[in-house]
Amino acid sequence: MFKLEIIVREERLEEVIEALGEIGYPGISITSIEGRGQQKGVQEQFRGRAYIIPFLPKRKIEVLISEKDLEKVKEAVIKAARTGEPGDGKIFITPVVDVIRIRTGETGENAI
Amino acid sequence: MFKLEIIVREERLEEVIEALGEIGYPGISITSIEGRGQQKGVQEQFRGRAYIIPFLPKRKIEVLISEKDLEKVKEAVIKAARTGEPGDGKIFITPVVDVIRIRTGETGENAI
Amino acid sequence: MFKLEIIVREERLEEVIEALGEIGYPGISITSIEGRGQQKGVQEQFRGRAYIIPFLPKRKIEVLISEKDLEKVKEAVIKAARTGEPGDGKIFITPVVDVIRIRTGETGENAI
Amino acid sequence: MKKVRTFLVIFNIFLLVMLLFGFVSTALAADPTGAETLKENAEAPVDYVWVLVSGFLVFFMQAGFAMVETGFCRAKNATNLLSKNLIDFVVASLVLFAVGYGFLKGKDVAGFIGTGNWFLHGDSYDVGVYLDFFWQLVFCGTAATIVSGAVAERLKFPAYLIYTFFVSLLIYPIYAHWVWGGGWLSKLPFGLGHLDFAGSGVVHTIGGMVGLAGAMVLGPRFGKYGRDGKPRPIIGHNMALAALGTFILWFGWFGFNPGSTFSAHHLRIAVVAVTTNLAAAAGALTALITVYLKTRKWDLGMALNGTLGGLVAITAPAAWVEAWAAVVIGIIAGLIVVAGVYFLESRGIDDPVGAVSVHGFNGIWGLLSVGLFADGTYGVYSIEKPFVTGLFYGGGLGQLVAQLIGVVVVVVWAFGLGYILFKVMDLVFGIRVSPEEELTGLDIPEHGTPAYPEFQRQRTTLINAS
Amino acid sequence: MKKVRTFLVIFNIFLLVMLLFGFVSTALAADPTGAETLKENAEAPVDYVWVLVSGFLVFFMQAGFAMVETGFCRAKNATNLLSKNLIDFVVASLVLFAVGYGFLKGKDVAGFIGTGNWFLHGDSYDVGVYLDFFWQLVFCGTAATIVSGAVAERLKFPAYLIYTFFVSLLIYPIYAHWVWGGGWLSKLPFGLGHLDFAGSGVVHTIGGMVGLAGAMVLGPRFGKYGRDGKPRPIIGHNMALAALGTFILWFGWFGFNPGSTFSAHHLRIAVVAVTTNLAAAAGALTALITVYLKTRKWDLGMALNGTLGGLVAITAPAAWVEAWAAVVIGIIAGLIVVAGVYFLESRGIDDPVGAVSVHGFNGIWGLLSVGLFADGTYGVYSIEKPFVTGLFYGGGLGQLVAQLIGVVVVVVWAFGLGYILFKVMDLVFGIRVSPEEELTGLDIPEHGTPAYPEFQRQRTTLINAS
Amino acid sequence: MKKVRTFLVIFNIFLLVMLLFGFVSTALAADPTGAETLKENAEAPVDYVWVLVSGFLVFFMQAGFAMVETGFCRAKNATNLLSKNLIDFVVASLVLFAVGYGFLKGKDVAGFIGTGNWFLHGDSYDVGVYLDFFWQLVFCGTAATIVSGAVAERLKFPAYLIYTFFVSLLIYPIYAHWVWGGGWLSKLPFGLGHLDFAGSGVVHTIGGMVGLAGAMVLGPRFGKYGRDGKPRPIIGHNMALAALGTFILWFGWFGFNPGSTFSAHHLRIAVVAVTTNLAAAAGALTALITVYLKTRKWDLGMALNGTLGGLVAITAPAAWVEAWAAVVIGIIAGLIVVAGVYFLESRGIDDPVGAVSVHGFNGIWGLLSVGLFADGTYGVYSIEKPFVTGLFYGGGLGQLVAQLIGVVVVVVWAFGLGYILFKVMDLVFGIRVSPEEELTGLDIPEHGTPAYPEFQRQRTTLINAS
Ligand SMILES: Nc1ncnc2c1ncn2[C@@H]1O[C@H](COP(=O)(O)OP(=O)(O)O)[C@@H](O)[C@H]1O
Ligand SMILES: Nc1ncnc2c1ncn2[C@@H]1O[C@H](COP(=O)(O)OP(=O)(O)O)[C@@H](O)[C@H]1O
Ligand SMILES: Nc1ncnc2c1ncn2[C@@H]1O[C@H](COP(=O)(O)OP(=O)(O)O)[C@@H](O)[C@H]1O
Repeated sequence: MFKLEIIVREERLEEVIEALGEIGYPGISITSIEGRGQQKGVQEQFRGRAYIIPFLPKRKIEVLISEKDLEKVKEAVIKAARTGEPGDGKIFITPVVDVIRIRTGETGENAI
Repeated sequence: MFKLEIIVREERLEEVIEALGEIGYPGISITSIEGRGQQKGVQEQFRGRAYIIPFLPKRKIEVLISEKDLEKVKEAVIKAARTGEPGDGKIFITPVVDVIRIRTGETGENAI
Repeated sequence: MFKLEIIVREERLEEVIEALGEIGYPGISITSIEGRGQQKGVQEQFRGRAYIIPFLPKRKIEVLISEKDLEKVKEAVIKAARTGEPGDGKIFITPVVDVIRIRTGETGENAI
Repeated sequence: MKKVRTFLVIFNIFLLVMLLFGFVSTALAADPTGAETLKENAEAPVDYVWVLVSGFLVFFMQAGFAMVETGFCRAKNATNLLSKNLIDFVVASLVLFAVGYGFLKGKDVAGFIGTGNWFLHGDSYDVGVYLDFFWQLVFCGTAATIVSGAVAERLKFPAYLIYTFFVSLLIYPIYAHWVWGGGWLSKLPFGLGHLDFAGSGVVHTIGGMVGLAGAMVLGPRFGKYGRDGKPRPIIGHNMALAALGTFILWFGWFGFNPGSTFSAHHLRIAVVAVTTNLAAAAGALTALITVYLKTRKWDLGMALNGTLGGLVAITAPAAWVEAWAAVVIGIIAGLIVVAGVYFLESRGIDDPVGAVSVHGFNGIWGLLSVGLFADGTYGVYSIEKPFVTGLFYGGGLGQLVAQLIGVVVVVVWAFGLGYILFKVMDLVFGIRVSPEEELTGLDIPEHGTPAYPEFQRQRTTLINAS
Repeated sequence: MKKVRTFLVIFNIFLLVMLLFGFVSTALAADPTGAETLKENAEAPVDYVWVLVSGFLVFFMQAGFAMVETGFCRAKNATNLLSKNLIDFVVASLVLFAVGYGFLKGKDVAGFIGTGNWFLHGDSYDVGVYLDFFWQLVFCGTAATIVSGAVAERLKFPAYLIYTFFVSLLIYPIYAHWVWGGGWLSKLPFGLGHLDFAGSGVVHTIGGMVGLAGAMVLGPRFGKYGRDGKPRPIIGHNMALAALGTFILWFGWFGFNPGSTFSAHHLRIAVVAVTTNLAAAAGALTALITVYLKTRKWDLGMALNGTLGGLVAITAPAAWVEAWAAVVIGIIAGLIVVAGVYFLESRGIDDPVGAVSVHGFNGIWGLLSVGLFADGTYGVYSIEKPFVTGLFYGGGLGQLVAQLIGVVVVVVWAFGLGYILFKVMDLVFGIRVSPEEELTGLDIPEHGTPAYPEFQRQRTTLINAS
Repeated sequence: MKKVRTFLVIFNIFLLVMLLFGFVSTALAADPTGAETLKENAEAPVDYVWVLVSGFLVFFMQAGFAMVETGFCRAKNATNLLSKNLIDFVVASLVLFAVGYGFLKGKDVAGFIGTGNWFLHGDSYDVGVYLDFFWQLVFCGTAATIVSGAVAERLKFPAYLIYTFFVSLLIYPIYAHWVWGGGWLSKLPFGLGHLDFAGSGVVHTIGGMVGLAGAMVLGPRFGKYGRDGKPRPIIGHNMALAALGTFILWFGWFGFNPGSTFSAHHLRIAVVAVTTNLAAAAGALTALITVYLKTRKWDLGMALNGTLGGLVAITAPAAWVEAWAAVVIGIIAGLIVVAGVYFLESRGIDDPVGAVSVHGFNGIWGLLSVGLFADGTYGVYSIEKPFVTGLFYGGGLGQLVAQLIGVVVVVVWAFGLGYILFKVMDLVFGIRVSPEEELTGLDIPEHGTPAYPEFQRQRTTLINAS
């Protein structure tokens, strides 16, 4: 089992969610984050004076997947999230020891 | 050492926090997330037209625990969070290499 | 590769971000969280009645680093974040299996 | 659901009757054009302007109530509070127009109720009657809207609809008839009869007491009392709205009180404006300082309540007292608000915005203060004698007794009928939303519409933390 | 960019001309002091007070529009909406002062346009002219601001600047001249000529129809229609602002309608206040109930639209009908709003705040209702005969025909010129922001300033979820 | 803490004195009923209505200031700003009532100060006096509230309480006596004496200059200047509140300026309404365009400041100039606001909402403009000669000199006393919150109450990012 942390542009969130749903992972968690990679920030202005917001709002999708689906998921996500411009985001793959579905107490693959 | 990511209903958050406190884990971090599992979304309406919000607000508790306490914590959390209806949430257990308490520089079990 | 989750005071966030940037890690993700460790909460009041907010707003920085930079990063973060008072925060170090840069498809160290 | 449909059917019949009724007669014994009235009284225009502009300001208080109540409650119930604050004025407008105004100002029957003026039609189609109706309406609307604060965050919307129907059909108009419509209270053989210049009793005590009844029938909100039974604050989500609302109310009160002379020819309106303002200021400062002494915090929420408390208290005496007396009345009002809020909380009564203390308790204090501070410089809506004189100015106990009787009557009437109304509704269809709906907030289950879909974010509070 | 500079150059020349012009003459044939006017009409002060205070209330409607439109759109476009709602009144003020008022109220030329009064200078420097200008201005400002709602969340700011320039220079003043400036529509040989008491047509239909044109030229917002072509709601970010704005508009309408007698000596103002209020209430309740019957939710947003629809509809007939008729007019207005919103949506026209249904469609209904319900108790801004009488009161079809002609004219004029204006601008420089800017929201790309830098948080909605 | 207690003791003694004083005399030489006054002047009602309604509008500006200042600052200080904006009017009400009004309008002593009218008691218990008091009060309250913007986000609440005490006891009333109370400035032997129609100087320059003093004693907010010493913007949290507040202020200004004739019999009020409005519009557009030319963004915040700058500038000349002159005055006001904001920032002075530029600098410009543009069509609050005439209308330099003297005096008086006041308080107990409190925001440490417990969410900004 892996946990994927998928950081995407706000405007691609929907496509990524749909892609995940189509390959069997509708169950996800989404967090609003701010981030910075190679994409540059935004210039704003208040009462005549400009300033830079160095971080951009991004969305992080967390999804638990079976090891066997890793490649399929990676491909689907990249396809849905990529624009080719800086700021497309990243996928972090982290190991998960176990998962429990609270409602039933099921664990492991059954609980994904 | 494990990090538990506990996703719970908003209305059960308090019970879970208290349960964790009682078994020796008052130190936690809480994030507001949106999520979808088998629970369905909510119908809303604006100026006469209905729409579905597919994701529900959930809370994620992150807590670092000693390996020896894993079973105890799992049980306590499940007891506090379970309603038996879809949407009760999940627990992800991930390995942690090390932890540092910034104030003192302590590491490992002492820093939990 | 490690993922560091660095929980810091709101007022130290900037210093920590700058410290990370200086040692070669400008790319980060930031989440707003609430947390409780040994630092106590805040007393507030509404229409004459006081109450305690047991959790304080904290910021979590997530940053992916090379294993070789671990010590350097730890030191830099501790230096930037420490005040010596309760509430300085924690660093969790978790293993990462792989990372993918969505824009290019690069993986591993190249994608950090 | 079925009850709602019944309600709709009734509503439609009501509209139909109104329509039919409307077409019957076009014989006009009255003066709809206003030409006759002007000929008789060439000075009328300035009075019309004064009363209308004051009435517009009173109308605007609807926005003030909406903002204060919404600001003092949680974001998840904001749409619900806004809806209630809109619809109570809407229903009051239609019901008072159709029937309520007849009960209030129609031909007096035995000092108890008025009759006539139905649908403002026929003989009532007259500029003077329309002017008076407009004035009565904005007051009735104010009384109705006060209740929404006391029953906030748990009363079902349809129950609120029905409540507004009855308050503007019966509870308000009949009591207002007793005081302002030539009814028995205005003719009490003490002092100059029971007096309530701009409605500390008629509007505010009515609203506050019906609200108290509603809050008691409903019981406290989930989470208001901890497992240990101790009260917990439930924190308002938007102090900017609460403060804005208070400023709007203060602004509107300059229509409410000075406008109640119903004549610009009473230059006493200048005194009324000053007393109104000073009582508000004194109430605000007193509440702020009192809570500061207790908690060492400068509590904005209570200062806003104190402002409103001062305004409510001065509403009955505004035209009959001088400046310093207004300050004293305001100071006591500020203390009453603070004490009232703590008292109700300690008795297990959950009044989310302080409506009962502000309007109910201070309405009573305002009525009594007439009997104490009236200084014999203004009559019964008249600049001619007899002038109203209270205890401190050698007027003896007469006026105070008349005020006391009025207090007892208004409390019994409003609390009694309010309690019966909410209790009957509760027995018939249950007036409280389900626990799940209360937890989620009323906005989505009842209205479908979250008030702030892009802002909301929960902050974790532990109800049972010390 | 270059176009903007051109605009600025023009603006500066305009100011310069104004300046030069200003210094030329100081010979005063008129009465700038007001002493003469007062001598001639000792009763004038109360009329001046009435018109000015009413005008102030109408001005305040700018705040109402700003709040309603901002509340009904998304947070990422709030600064843009606020800016547009500010700047339209600003531009209208300056353009109407310089030239537009001359077209509106200057010496009539062939029933088509006025001439004179430029820059309120020379002979126009007179208290009576200034009073009239102020009144016309607040109305023109209202017409201009209505459009911002229909074109919200996608129209470029400079395009809006130019639009406001032309609407207050030509579209509004010339049509207003036809109805209120002694132009041809007011002299139609049917009934008493085309009548529009306070501007259902002149103000609201103009605004609504230009808005419709704008919305059609722009096309719907990104995401308004799913891949399946079905309409999707785009959810307003702040119901508290929307409700506050509606209350402010309602409040301001008490200036808009009653003030339109332009005289406090018409005691009929009391009737106008009542009819205005009842139509608002009836519109609100009808919209609320209609949507409830369809969706089983008490829909606040539509109830607010219904309130405004009732107000728009009663604006033309307010002085000519009695209370029950106002209720009927309001009920129908409520139905029109609801039907209009669904209809436009189904036709692929995206009107983010419902401006076309509220102002455009109900403006038309208001004009027609004069021909039906006018009951012969008030004249053409006069308490003397001839009185206005509609079909239901034995006035025959004359007035209704005059109203119908006006409806056709206002729709063709406003929609036609509006369409040309937006289309030409679109061809010249493109009036819609880029897709990226629309996604980000207009606030940062156009203004640099996020409206709520500390609150914003997206909630995930899937456009193509069922 | 101890100082606060001292303050409270003083406050209570003050109330006690007031009370005792209140009971002493009931002999009434004056006309509290208003019957005499009406007999003497049958035309009085319309003037009373005009002054009162205008005064209500001025009162409502308190809400406007509260919204603008809160919107332009950060969410973590919102409760504090709202509290200050409430309490300054509260304290001004009580202090002016007790003593300040005596200094302002009591019997003149050597042209320097007034005496009498204490507690509005005895001879002051008169409808005319109460009317005048109400009017003076709403103006004093405005002056007081301006300062809160300049000292925002760092001044301790108790220090603000004490400041409001002194500003409404001494700084405002004595200077106002000089100009409006028959004091020496009004009797300068140049032109018709120093003239300030509605208070560009008396209200706005006073407020702006005391604010400047406060901002200078306090120093800039933490984070306002980067490590490199360059100014950084600190971003307002809510543009909707800021825009709403500006609309409310604009609305209120229609009371502020036209009402300052203190008579509806001066039909010149129509001209005042028009000049007020045009200056606001010109100020807004100028500020918008100026910043656009510099940054290529349509800057709403600065446009709002520009609107207010135009309003402040026209306040002194409003009754003495014609429409085109108002436009010119407004354009220059817009430029002054923009330049002022950049200038102060560059000098290390941190004025969070632009209060000094808007009120201080434009107050000065307004005073001077009387000496330039007054066109000889209105007298000194009179429609009879002598009329006020400025340089451009052949009035010579006299009036301009009188204006210049007034400018010097008001700046020295307000800045001087303001500086002393804040400096002494700072030395005695420290007027600035601790750095930790400033970082957390003042809401929780000083008031206990977060303004938006459910919305707040920090966005990461790096102060030292380029
Ligand atoms: N080293 C890192 N650690 C944690 N998060 C990162 C890191 N690098 C990038 N991110 C996250 O990924 C988001 C997208 O980064 P992006 O600008 O697309 O990087 P790149 O240009 O490398 O593709 C950033 O906004 C940030 O949230
Ligand atoms: N595969 C998954 N990956 C990540 N998060 C998940 C996954 N499945 C569920 N979740 C999270 O858990 C929450 C609760 O899920 P729930 O509806 O209770 O699932 P179930 O019906 O399987 O118990 C969801 O709202 C979501 O935040
Ligand atoms: N065991 C834990 N698990 C998860 N998060 C923790 C834990 N302990 C502390 N934290 C997080 O770290 C933050 C800082 O903790 P702090 O009060 O500084 O702890 P300490 O006093 O041990 O240094 C907390 O607000 C919380 O967000």
